Amino acid sequence: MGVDIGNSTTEACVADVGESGQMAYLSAALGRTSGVKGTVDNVTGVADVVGRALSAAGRDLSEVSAVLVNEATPVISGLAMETITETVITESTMIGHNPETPGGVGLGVGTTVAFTDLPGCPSGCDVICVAGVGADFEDVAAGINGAVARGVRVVGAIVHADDANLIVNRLRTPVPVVDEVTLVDRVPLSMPAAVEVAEPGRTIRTLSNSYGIATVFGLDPEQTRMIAPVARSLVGNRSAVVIRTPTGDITGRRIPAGALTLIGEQAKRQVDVDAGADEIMATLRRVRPLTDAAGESGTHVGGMLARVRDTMADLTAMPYDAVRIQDVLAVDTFVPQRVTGGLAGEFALENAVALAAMVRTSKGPMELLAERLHERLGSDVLIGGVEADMALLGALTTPGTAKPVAILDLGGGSTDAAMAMEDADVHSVHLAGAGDLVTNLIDSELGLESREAAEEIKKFPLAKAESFFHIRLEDGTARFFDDPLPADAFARVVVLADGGMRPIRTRHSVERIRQVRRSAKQRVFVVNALRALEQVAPGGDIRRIGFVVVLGGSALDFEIPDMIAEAVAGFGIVCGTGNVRGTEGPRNAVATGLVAGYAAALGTSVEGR
Amino acid sequence: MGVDIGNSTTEACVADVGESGQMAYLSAALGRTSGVKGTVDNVTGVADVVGRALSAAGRDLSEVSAVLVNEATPVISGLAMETITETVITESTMIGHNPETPGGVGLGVGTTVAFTDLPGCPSGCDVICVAGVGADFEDVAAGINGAVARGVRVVGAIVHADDANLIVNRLRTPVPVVDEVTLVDRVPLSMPAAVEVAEPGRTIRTLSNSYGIATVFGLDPEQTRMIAPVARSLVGNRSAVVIRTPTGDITGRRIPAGALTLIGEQAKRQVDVDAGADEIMATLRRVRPLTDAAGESGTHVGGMLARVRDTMADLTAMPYDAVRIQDVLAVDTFVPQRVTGGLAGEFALENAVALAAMVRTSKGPMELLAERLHERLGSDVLIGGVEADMALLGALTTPGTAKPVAILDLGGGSTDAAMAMEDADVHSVHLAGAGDLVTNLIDSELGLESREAAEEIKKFPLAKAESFFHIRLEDGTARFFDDPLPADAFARVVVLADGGMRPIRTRHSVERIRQVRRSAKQRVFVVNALRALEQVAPGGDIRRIGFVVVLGGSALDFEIPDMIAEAVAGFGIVCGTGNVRGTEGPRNAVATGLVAGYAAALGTSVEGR
Amino acid sequence: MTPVIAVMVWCDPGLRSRRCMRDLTAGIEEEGVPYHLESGTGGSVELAYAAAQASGLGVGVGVDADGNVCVHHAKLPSDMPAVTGPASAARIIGHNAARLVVGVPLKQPDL
Amino acid sequence: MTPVIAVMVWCDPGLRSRRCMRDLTAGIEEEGVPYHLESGTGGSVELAYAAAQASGLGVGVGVDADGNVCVHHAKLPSDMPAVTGPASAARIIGHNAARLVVGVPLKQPDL
Ligand SMILES: Nc1ncnc2c1ncn2[C@@H]1O[C@H](COP(=O)(O)OP(=O)(O)O)[C@@H](O)[C@H]1O
Ligand SMILES: Nc1ncnc2c1ncn2[C@@H]1O[C@H](COP(=O)(O)OP(=O)(O)O)[C@@H](O)[C@H]1O
Ligand SMILES: [Mg+2]
Ligand SMILES: [Mg+2]
Repeated sequence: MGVDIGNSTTEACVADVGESGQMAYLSAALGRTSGVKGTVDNVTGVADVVGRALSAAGRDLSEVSAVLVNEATPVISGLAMETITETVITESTMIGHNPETPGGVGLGVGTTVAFTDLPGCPSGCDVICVAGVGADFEDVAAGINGAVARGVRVVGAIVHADDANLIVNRLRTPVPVVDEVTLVDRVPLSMPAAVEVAEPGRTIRTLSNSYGIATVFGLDPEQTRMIAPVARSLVGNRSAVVIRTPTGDITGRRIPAGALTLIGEQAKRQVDVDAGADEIMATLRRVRPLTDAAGESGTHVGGMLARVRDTMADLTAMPYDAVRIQDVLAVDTFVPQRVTGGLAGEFALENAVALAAMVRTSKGPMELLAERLHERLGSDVLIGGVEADMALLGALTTPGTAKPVAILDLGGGSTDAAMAMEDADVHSVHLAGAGDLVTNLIDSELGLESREAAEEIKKFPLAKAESFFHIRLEDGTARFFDDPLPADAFARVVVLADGGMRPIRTRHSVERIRQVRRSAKQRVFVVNALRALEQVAPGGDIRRIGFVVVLGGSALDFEIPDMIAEAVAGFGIVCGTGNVRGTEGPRNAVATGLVAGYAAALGTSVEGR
Repeated sequence: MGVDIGNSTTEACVADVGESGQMAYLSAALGRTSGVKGTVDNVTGVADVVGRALSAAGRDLSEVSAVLVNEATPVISGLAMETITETVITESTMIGHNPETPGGVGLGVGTTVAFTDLPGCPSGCDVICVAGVGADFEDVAAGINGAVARGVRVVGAIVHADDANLIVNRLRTPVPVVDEVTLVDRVPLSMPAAVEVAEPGRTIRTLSNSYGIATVFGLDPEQTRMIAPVARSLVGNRSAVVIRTPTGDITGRRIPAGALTLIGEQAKRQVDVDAGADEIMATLRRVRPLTDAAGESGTHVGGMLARVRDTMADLTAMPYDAVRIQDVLAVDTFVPQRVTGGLAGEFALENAVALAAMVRTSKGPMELLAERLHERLGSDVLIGGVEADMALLGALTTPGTAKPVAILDLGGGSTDAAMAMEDADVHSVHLAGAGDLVTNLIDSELGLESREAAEEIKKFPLAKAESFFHIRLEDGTARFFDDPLPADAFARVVVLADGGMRPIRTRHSVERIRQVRRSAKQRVFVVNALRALEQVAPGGDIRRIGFVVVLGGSALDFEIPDMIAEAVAGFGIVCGTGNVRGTEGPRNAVATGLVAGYAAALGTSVEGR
Repeated sequence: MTPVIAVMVWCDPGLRSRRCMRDLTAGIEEEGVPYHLESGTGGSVELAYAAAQASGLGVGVGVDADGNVCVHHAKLPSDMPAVTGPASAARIIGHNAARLVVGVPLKQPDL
Repeated sequence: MTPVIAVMVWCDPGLRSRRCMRDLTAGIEEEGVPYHLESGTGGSVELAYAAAQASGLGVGVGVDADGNVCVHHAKLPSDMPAVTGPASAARIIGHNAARLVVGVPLKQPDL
C-alpha cells in the first residue's frame, strides 16, 4: 500500500506484491489532506483514505504488509498582492462612471447650475442642470422645459437618481443626461462642464479625446496637457461628464511598492516591484538558485514578504527567522478599485503585482508521523523514496511514455517538476504558484470577493441564462430546461459546477470572465511549466526532454493541460496529461510509484540471491 | 483655396485671405481621389471637390484667386500574404472536424466495420460502425441494435449524413456518433479506431491527449511520439475520431518561405520570412533607412515582392527595375485553410506572414497636373509646400496643440508621420501598412472572402440578432425593433453599418470577430504609430514629443485612436484625434495647412514691406 | 390578433396609491421598454400571469388592490411568478419587469 | 393551460407523402428539440401560424396537403413566415425550425 500525502490531497494505492516483485494493482483512493503536509495532523486523513482504498479492493487492514509513505518535506507557499497604481481625482473634474441607462445622445457644453437655481438663470446662458437627491423626474423635466422656454439653453443634465430616460422623455428638446451620480451634491457649481452620451453600443468620442476636451473648453496646450489623463480614463465609456475646475486634476500615480531583494547562491540583486512581473522574473533568473528573498522594510513588498513569512512560521512552527524563501513567482495583475475622489462610485483597474513564495522546511516531523501512523494502522510504515523519484516511477506507468521523461505536478500551492534521463540522476524543482494562485487572480481581477465563486469559475465552463428555460454555453451551444431557472439567474453568467448551475454576481460578460480565467491559468501554469522544465532539463534545454507527463489536481482542469501542451509544442516533445497505470488519469502517481519502487527493490533483491 | 490630393481622398478648404495675411475659413469638402495620386487623372476628382467646397461657402469659381495644391510625391503601397505552415494528413488517421450536432457522449474504441458488413461481424468484437452515403438512420440504428443483440459490441459510429442524434435516439444503448463526415468512403476499414464525443459545452479529453491516445491503442513511446500531432490538432473539439493506420500521420510542416533581403543605406541583411514578423521588423530596424528590398527568387517571398513590384510598376508606369521599396511592414497572421487529406472538410489555422511594402516614386507629373487643373478651373494653381509641413500647419489648428508636435496620418495605404520642434526642421516618414492592410487581415483571418464585409467589420460595431425583434450589441446592450428582422439574419452576427444591419456569413462568434478586428488594428496601427513616432522624434526619443495629433481617414475609426493613445500613454505625451480648425475632426489638415501657409507667407511679406 | 409589443401592466381598480403605479411605470420607462396599462380585478399573481399571456413581449405585471406587485413571464408556470414585492418596491420591480424583456440581470435593491 | 414546450407541427390530413413528414421531424430531432404532431386543415402558412401560437417555444410548422412546408414564429406577423419551402426541402426546414428555438443560424441548403 503506497500513500502520498500532498499539500491538499492524500492518495493511496493498493497492490499485491509477490515475493519476487511481481505485482498486481488492486485499487486507489483519495481524500483531503488533514493538516499541514508532513505533520502528525495527517494521520486522520491517511487513515480515512487507506480505509477507503482497502474496502474498494475488498481487503482488510490486517492483510496489509507495509504502508509506504513518501518522504514529504513540506513545501509551503504563500501569496500576497499589492496594487502599484492608484487613480485619484482631486476636486471633481470628471464623472467617469458608466450608468446602465443614461439618457439622450450627444454632447452638451455649459455652466453647471443647481436644478433649484435654474429659475434664476438669465436667458441666453448655456447651462448644465445638476439635479440632486430627491429631485423628482417630472419636476426636473418641467423645470428644464420652463427654463428653455425662457431662453436659457439647457444643454445637458447630471442627476442623482436613475432617471435619465424619464427626464429626457419629458423634454421638449432632448439633451444628454448622465444619471446615478451618487455624490451629485459635490459636483462643483458655476463651472464650465460638458456632458456626453453615445448611442447604445457606441462609446463617447469627444470627452475621451484630449483635443476634444480642449476644443470644448478652449484650452491652451498647457491646460490640455493637464486634462489628458481625464480623457484617457474616459476611453470606453458610453457616457461621461467633464467639469473644468481651476485646480482639479486626475492622476494615475504609481505607488512606490518597494524593492525586492533576491539572494541567490552566488549573487544578490534588487528589483523594484513596480517594474512588473517580467522584470522580477528576469532578475530571479539571474540569481538562481534562490536561497532567500527579502523586502525593503516599510514598503509594500516588505509587508508582503513579512505576511508570507508569518504564515509560514505559523504553519510550520518554525522560528520566523529560519524561514527561507526558495522560489518566487511574480504575476502582473490588476484590481478593480474605487477611485479616490470619484463622484459616482467610479472604479478604476489598478495595476498590481501578485507574489507567490515557496518555503521548503526541514523534514523534521516525518519519523513522528510514521510512528503515529503505525500506532493507528497496525501495519509496518516505511518512509519511502524521494517524492520526485516516486512520482516519476508512477508517471512512467502512463501508456506511451519512456525516458527521458519529465513530470509536471500541478498542485494547489506549488508546481513541481522532475526529470529522469536514461540513467542519470533525477533532478527536481518546486516552484511557487499553482492552482490557488489562479483562484486568487480570478477572485481579485473580477472583484468577486468570494474564493468559492472563483474556484468554481476556475474549474467549470461558463454559460449565460438567456431565458427562464435555456442557457447558452460559452462555446455557443444552447441547453434547455423543463423547469424554469430562478429569477436571480436570469440574464446572468452562471458556472456549470458539478453541484448545479451557480449564478455569478457580477456585471462582467461571459467573454470577459473567460478571458480572465484563461489568462490567469496562462500567467501561472504556462509560465511555471516552462520555468520548471527549463530547470530540470539537461543543460536547461527543453528539447532534450522526450516526454512530459502532466500530473496533479490542476491537471484535471479542462483547459490547463491543453495550454501547456500548446506552449511546449514548439520544442518537439510529447506532452500530455498522465494516465497513471492506464486508469488513474493524472492522479495517484506518487502512491503508485511507492508501490512500484518497493516491488522493484524486492525483485532486485530476489535476483541478487 | 487649398486642395489635398491623397491616395484615397481629395480634400479642399476655402478661406478668405486679406492682403496682410488675415484669414477667415469658409468651408471644406472631400471626395474620392480619381486615379493615382499625383497624376493628371486627379483633375476630375479635384474639380468635383472644389465645386462642392465653393458652393458650401456660397462662392463662385471666378472669385478664387489661387488654388494651392500639395506637392504630392505618390506613395504607393502593396500587400502580399503567404502561409508558412501547412497541415497534411497522410492516410486517414483522424477526423478532426467539429459537426454541429454529434450524438451520444463518451469514448468508444473498436475496429472500423462498414455498416453493410455489420451482419458478418462475429460476436464479442468491439466495433466502430461506418455508415456511408445514403444509409438511412432508421436502418443504421436497427442494424446496430441487431448486431448488439447478437453480442457484437458496437461502441461508436462514424456517419456521412447529419444523422448522429437520430441514430443515437434509436439505439438501445447510446454510443458516441460523429456525423457529417463528407468523405466517409475513404475511412479505412478493419482498423482500430476511437470515437469521442464530449458533453455539450465541453471539449474532448482523451483523443486530444497524446497519452490518452496511447492508452486507447496501447501505443509504445515511439508510436506515441508519431501520434502526438494528431492529439494536438484535436484540442478544442467537441467530437473526434482517431483511426490507427499503420503509416498514417499528420504533419504540420513549415513551408520554406524564402529569405527577404533588406538593403539599407549602410548595411544589408537577410532574414527568413518564416522566422515571423518580429524577426523581420527587428532586422529592418538594424538596416534603416531602407533603400530597397528583394526576395529570394523561386521562393514564396520572391513571388510576394515580385507581385508588389508589378503592381507598383503598373500603377506608376515606372520601369519594373526602377521600383525601390522604401519601407516594409511584416505582420504575423493566420489563414483558415482546408487540411490536405482530411475526411470531413477539416480546416486548420495555418500561420502566415503578411507584407506591406511602400514605394516612393519620383514627383514627375505634378507640374502637368497643375497645368491641367489651371485649364479646368481657370484660376491660378500653385504647387504649395511639402505635404508633411502642410499637414503639421493644419494639425496645429487643433485646439490645445503646440510644438513640439507630431502628426500621425493614418490613411488607407500608408501611415505617415511628421514632427516639428520649436524651430527645427520638419522630419517626416512614410510607412507601409494602414487601413487597407487591416481590412485584408480581417478578411483572410475570418475566411470571409469579401473585402466589402471585412471593411464593414473594420468600421462598425458588431451585434448578434438574438430574436426576430432584437439584437444584442457587442457591449451587451439590447436594441429592439418593431419590424421583424429577416430570417437570414437570425442568430447571426451582424455589422451595424451606416447603410443598416448586415449579417455576416460565418460561424464565428461576436467575440471572435471582435478579437480579430482589434488585434488586426493593433498589429498594424499601434505597431506603425510607435515605429513612426520613433523615427520622427528628436534622437528617436518619443518622450521629447509634446503633442501627437492623429489624422486621416483611419483616425475616424471608433477604436484605433483610443488604441494609439493607450499605447503612447506611458511616454507622458498628449495624444488625441485631431480637430482641424476646431471643426473638421481629423480631416482637412493638409488643405488647411496649404491655406494657412499661403496666408502666413503673405503676412511675412507684408510685414517685410 | 397580433399581441401588443409592450409589457402589460394590469392593475386592480381598487388600488388607491397613485404613487405605486407611477413608480412601477417609471422603472419600466427608464429601461426603455414600452408598457401598456389596463385594469382588471384579482390577485397580483393572477393579474400578472394573465397580463403576461396578453403581452407580445411575454412579460406582464399585476398590481392588486393593496399595492402588491407581481411580475410574470408567459412561459413560467402560473404559480411561479418571476418577481413579487410590496408597493414600496414598485420602482425597482418596474426596472426588473423591463429587464426581463431587455435580457439584462435584474437590479438588486440598494442595501 | 401551460403551452406544450415543443415545436408544434400541424399537418393537413390530405398529405400523402409520408417521406415529407419523416424528413421534417428528423431535422427537428437531430437538432435536439422536442416536437409535437397534430393534424389540421388549411394552407401551410395558416397552419404554421396557428401552430406557433400553440407552441410553448413559439415555433410552429405547417404542412399543407401538397407538402408545402412553412415555419412560423409566434411573434412574427401572420403573413410573414420565417421559412417556407417544398416537400423536397423538408429535412432542412426541420433543422431550421429547431434552430429558431435553439438560437443558432439557419442551415443553408448544400449548393
Ligand atoms: N477538476 C478540477 N479542475 C481544475 N482544478 C482542479 C480540479 N480538481 C482539483 N483542482 C485543483 O487542484 C489543486 C490541488 O491539487 P492537488 O494535486 O490535489 O494538490 P497537492 O499537490 O497540493 O496535494 C487545487 O488548486 C484545485 O483547485
Ligand atoms: N469611419 C471610418 N472608420 C474607420 N476607418 C475609416 C473610416 N472612414 C475611412 N476609413 C479608412 O480610412 C482609410 C483611408 O484613409 P484616407 O485618409 O482617406 O486615405 P489617404 O490618406 O490614402 O487619402 C481607408 O482604409 C478606410 O477604410
Ligand atoms: Mg438611468
Ligand atoms: Mg448531427
